[in-house]
Amino acid sequence: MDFTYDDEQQALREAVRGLLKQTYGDHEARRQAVASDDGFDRALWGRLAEMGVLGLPFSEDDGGVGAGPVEIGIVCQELGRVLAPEPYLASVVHAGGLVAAVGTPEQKADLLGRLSSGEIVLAAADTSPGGRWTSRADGVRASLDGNAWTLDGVADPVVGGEVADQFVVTAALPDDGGTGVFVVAADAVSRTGYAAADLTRAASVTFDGSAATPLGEPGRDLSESIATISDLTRIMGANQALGVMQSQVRATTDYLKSRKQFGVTLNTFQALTFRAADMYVELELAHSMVDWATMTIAGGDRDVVADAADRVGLAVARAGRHIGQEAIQLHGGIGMTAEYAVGVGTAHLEVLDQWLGNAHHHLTRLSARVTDHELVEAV
Amino acid sequence: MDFTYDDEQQALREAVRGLLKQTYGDHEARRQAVASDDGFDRALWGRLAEMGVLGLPFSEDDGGVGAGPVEIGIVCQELGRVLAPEPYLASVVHAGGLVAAVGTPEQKADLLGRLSSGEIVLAAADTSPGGRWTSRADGVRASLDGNAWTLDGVADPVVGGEVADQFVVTAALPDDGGTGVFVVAADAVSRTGYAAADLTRAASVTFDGSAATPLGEPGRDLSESIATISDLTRIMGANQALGVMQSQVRATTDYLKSRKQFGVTLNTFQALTFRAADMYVELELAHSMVDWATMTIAGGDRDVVADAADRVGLAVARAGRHIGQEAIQLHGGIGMTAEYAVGVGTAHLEVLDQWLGNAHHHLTRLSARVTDHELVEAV
Amino acid sequence: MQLELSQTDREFRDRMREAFTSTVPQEIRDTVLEGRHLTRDQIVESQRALNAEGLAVPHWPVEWGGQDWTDLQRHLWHEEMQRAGVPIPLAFNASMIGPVIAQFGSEEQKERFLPKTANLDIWWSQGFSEPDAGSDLASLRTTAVRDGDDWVVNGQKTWTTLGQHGDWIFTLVRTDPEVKKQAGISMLLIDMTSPGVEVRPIELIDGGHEVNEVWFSDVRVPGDLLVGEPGEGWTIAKFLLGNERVGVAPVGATKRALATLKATAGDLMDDPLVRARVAELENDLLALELTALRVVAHSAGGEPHPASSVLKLRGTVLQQAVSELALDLAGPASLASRAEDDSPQEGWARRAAPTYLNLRKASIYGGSNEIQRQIISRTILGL
Amino acid sequence: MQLELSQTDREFRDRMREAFTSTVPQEIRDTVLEGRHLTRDQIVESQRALNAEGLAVPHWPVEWGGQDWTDLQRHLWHEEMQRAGVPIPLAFNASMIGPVIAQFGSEEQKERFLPKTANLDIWWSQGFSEPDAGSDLASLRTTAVRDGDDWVVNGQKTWTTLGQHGDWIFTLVRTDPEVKKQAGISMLLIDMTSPGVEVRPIELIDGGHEVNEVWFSDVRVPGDLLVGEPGEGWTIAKFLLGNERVGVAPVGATKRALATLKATAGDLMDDPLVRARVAELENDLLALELTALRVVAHSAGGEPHPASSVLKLRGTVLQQAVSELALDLAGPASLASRAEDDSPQEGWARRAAPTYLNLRKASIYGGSNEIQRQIISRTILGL
Repeated sequence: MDFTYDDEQQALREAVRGLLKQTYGDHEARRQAVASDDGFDRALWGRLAEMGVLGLPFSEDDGGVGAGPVEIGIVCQELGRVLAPEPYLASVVHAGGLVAAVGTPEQKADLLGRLSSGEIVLAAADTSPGGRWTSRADGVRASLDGNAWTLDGVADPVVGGEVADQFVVTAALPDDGGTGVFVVAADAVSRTGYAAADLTRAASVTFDGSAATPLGEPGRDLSESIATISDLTRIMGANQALGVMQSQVRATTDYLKSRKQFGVTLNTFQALTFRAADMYVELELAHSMVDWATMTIAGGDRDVVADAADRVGLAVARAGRHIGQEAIQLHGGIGMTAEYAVGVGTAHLEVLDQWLGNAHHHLTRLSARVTDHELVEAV
Repeated sequence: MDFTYDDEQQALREAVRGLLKQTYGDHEARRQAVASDDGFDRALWGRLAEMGVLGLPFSEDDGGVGAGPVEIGIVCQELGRVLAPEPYLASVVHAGGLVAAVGTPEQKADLLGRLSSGEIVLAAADTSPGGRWTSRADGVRASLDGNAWTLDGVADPVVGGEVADQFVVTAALPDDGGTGVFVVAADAVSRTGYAAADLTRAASVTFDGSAATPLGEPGRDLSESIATISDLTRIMGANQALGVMQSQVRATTDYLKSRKQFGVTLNTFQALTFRAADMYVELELAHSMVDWATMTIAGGDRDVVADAADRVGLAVARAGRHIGQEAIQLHGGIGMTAEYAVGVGTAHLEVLDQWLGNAHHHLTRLSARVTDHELVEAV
Repeated sequence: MQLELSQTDREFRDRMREAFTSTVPQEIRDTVLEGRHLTRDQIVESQRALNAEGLAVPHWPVEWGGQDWTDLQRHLWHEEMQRAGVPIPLAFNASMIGPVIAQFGSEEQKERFLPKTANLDIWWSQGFSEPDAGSDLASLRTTAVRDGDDWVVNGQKTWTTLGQHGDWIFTLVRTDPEVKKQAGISMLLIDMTSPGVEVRPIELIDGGHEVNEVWFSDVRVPGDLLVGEPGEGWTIAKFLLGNERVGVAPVGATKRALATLKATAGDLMDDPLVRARVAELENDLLALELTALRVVAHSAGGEPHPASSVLKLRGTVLQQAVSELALDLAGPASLASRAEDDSPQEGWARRAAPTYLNLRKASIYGGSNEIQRQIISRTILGL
Repeated sequence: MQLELSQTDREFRDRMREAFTSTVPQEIRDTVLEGRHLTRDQIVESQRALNAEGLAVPHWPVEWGGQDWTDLQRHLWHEEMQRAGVPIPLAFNASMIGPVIAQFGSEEQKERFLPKTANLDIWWSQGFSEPDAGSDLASLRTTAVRDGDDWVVNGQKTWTTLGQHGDWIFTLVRTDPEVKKQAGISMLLIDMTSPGVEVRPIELIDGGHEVNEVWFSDVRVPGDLLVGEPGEGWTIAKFLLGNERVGVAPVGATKRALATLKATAGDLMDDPLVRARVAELENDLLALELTALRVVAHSAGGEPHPASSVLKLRGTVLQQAVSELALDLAGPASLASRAEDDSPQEGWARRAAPTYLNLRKASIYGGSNEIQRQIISRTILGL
């Protein structure tokens, strides 16, 4: 039982923070990055690859560095702090995680090696239009003709899908055979990119007889692994949200200390400082849940991780909504503007939750299990 | 569409308020009344009879004064303002209401006449131990032997049951024949009185072959009427809760203006005055709902009244909990003491809700109907 | 006390219901009902159609196009308008500067401006807030200095809603820097085509261009465009901001939004947690609507009822809460918020996140909820 | 970072689990687990049993009965105790005056008081709050005037929890009225059987007699019963109030209460709205527990972690929220709160309303939640 980072982890955090500060130290740089064609900073992506950050979760055999969940969490927190639009969660954690979980050794070495080096960007296509967080593919169907697999259907939103070189697609297998995972090259699909409310990019991807390569043993139902990788992504998304919330609380506190109204700084008004205190309470409680959920991953028990994903998902969704709303409210009008980071952070928190699982979703799942245990055990 | 009281209604309010102020102008008097054998002030009850307040809801033919729901609501609000422990809701509104709804002309003239004159106290026995707000009797069974009806079972809580001379009992009819309503004399039952958390009294009443007289036509299922009278009682209970909440907001405001801490009065602290403002917001919104629900009664449509009872029940339960909790919190330690009215008011609000229907109950019923309409129409 | 509308009011309501659907084109009303953005032309077209029927500015003096309605009738007018999806007449014209000119303006100003204001021939903008004068409006710094018959205006306004469409702007300026801060303020009407007026867009977090900065550099304003007396600006501003008893909270529009959400939510309406959330919101909206009716019934003599702050406070909270529910029901589909119309995601789901973000303003603009709490605690509770 | 307990700590926890159930009688533990009231004798019996095993005052110096445990071990001790339904050792003895005497007391005071304090041979009461000195403790008015070697005490204390059982009371008194208000305060130990000490019960809204007023009329207190130096009382009080890093929030007890409620709620647990409310509370409690562990892990050198205020604030809110849920599940049965044990209503339901009312104190006593917010905003956020 230890909630502290070791020296190497601290060093990783500082290195990543330093790099991100060079790029996104000023919110204006973020605005330019999301307005660019790619929607993020390719140069930064390259430097993340050089630092080994893109290969963090993958084994050295696969071209990665074999770090643990705590390290990946640190990176996500730092990305969140500056609202970095890089598709790290989508490409490395989610799509890369799927490849690492179900791919053959050759597939892993190939795809994850090129992902880690920054050569290709992956995106996971696992959600159908109107779909809601399921590991059973319902929008894309796989067909087998001889040895050739093809996919048909639509996936949307595919986060990172606008720039992906390869898609990692969950698709319904023939004859109700469950859900498989396939790799599809970008030139085999048609896609329409768009920006989400936080200006990060996603795409609608249409598969129309698109040639596909099964990941791992062809035709096997992989929905368990798909669910676990979604849970891991949820937990890493919570790390990212934690970084956003930390920045929002800090920005709000700084603003209250500096902004004057009625001839005095805003921290003269007790009603406002108490609300900042409540933001801090939410932040710290969510922080504990994020650390805890991240630590559960090392245990390697699917069910424990699934439970942790729901718990941290609910916690950051609640905290994020509270903090995101209060951050804007305590800033007043300036919090509504795109040129100021705080409102964009609120948008980013919502996008993370609606993408990875919102409070309603996680609460529903936790409610279903509530009579299965007497007490929730933290350790 | 008119939310104002006419002159007669204003006069009624002032008369009742004046009378109650004589008795309960000081909270100490209320403490003594609830500590007395009866648990309320018999002399006040007599004066309420003389003023016609006990006969307010009943027709002149039955010895009452035939006033409308707005007038009864006014009385309940005033009773709530001083936390009067008199069993008006239980005896007049609920038990008397049942008699008026289902009794024969002779039964009404007899029972309601004596109730209006203060000669007898009635109590409605309609809840089984552990039971939750149902118009279908589940704790007391009626049996017919020749022409003689008898009752068996337990009703608890029976509000006002400790002092009742006659019980108005809902009981399951033989052969799944629905629920009937019976009158049972106090000497035909055994009862154990107790105080609720607000120190008003109730009783556990055991029927053991107790001789009973059917109200109205014997053997008919009266559950519809029972439900409607419960709805009416819920709405009048909401009026009473409104009176309590008004007193709590006033007491809290006065306290903030007068109590000193750190050398200044508490209203210097913006975090506290803003919370008082939020209490006022809750109060005013609940007030509107109470007025509205009371006015729906005149229309005479059972379903409309049932809907209004759920809506106002939910509203006062939410507002009452907020206001009751904040009233204590903003008073600090003194709000916790029995000698100070504010904490007792919080207890009274909870007793009203748990007796007549709490937020969970009303929300569940409203949720069941939520797709039956497009919009909720106020008028 | 009675719940039913009188015969007269019932007929009035029926007349409104009928008038709104027949007067304003379906296309415009659908745009409102589905939460899409209106164009300038649609807003103008709608208001002119209303004005032709005497429905644009009923609360104005009768001689300038008003109707001699009761407060309750004005309430019914306002609610039915929202219910039908009719755009509310432009607030800057109908609720703000129109009543101000009618009350404080010279005869010349009335004749020159009121008819065009009612008909939206002039689109007015509001020039009150400044970068360092938000909630503390009285600390504004934009100056107007006398030069002959003219005033010369310098300074910056901000949060000017729809200023990009503005023809004229009513502006609070400091005409006397010597006196106590409220006393030195005046109201000027400024033609936005005047040399030295510059409007710069502010991009909001929902991606929309809704507010602006307005810069004044040596803008010359003829002396007859000052409303009331020099130094009377603060009084006028208070009149303007406290003028409305009807329509303080967007009750009808929020009810409508929730009803639409219920209809579009599909299977999600089978979920007990969703049903409970909707039922709770419907109940809160009912309480709000009834409170609006009580305020209307009690207000007399043109003084704003203090409970207006209750309406503003709770009204914005509920408006925001409905948008939160929409976002949660939209789920992953809400990510497609800036996708084009050919997106496979449904329109309501695509609009959910921008609407949620946009409505954060509701508790900030026009007197933040903190200001409303202060009004309640001071004015009503005496704290 | 790692989640698992070390081998040592796992063994420690198992040892605690075993010790608590074997040391303290089942009857006492059931009383706690079912939320019934403990008698004075039960509290004394339990603490003596713990003390005999070295489990009553582990955070004291080792020479006075403490254990050289890590903060995490103290946390585990505290949580397992609550989980087993063992009454927490009397806070006035174990957490308050014991550590104070060990830190500030004379050798004579230590020898005289510490063993009896650990063993609950002396029942201590706390004499801090006064009618006009609640959150603003430093404005206290009870005076102690030097007379020879003695102090003569006059004044009134209030909110003295369980003062009716008290043998001795540790009291903040004003010994120097001339200096700045914090500087003139000292701490005296007063024998409650002394002439002139009067304890008057305060009845609370739950009907319980839990707090008292304590009146001092010319009470003579020997000079050697002053702790530390004259004027050092404020420093000592701050030490006392900020002493605890472990057990600031009643996590284990609240978890236990919720688990018990789930088990007793029967069919109501099939209700989706009830399930959701329980699930949400369980999640909030998990976050609280983990935060307590983080605070324990980070605190070093005896300084209280500033996030203690987070624990106190959220801990009381959740304790209260569980009691609200219990009340709502009890429904009409909760009216029987003062019925005798032969009532046909279930015990948990009868206790629901008094417990709900009693727990309103949790956010008031011992530093109200407003004080905690102030600590957070000032100390942590620098506002």
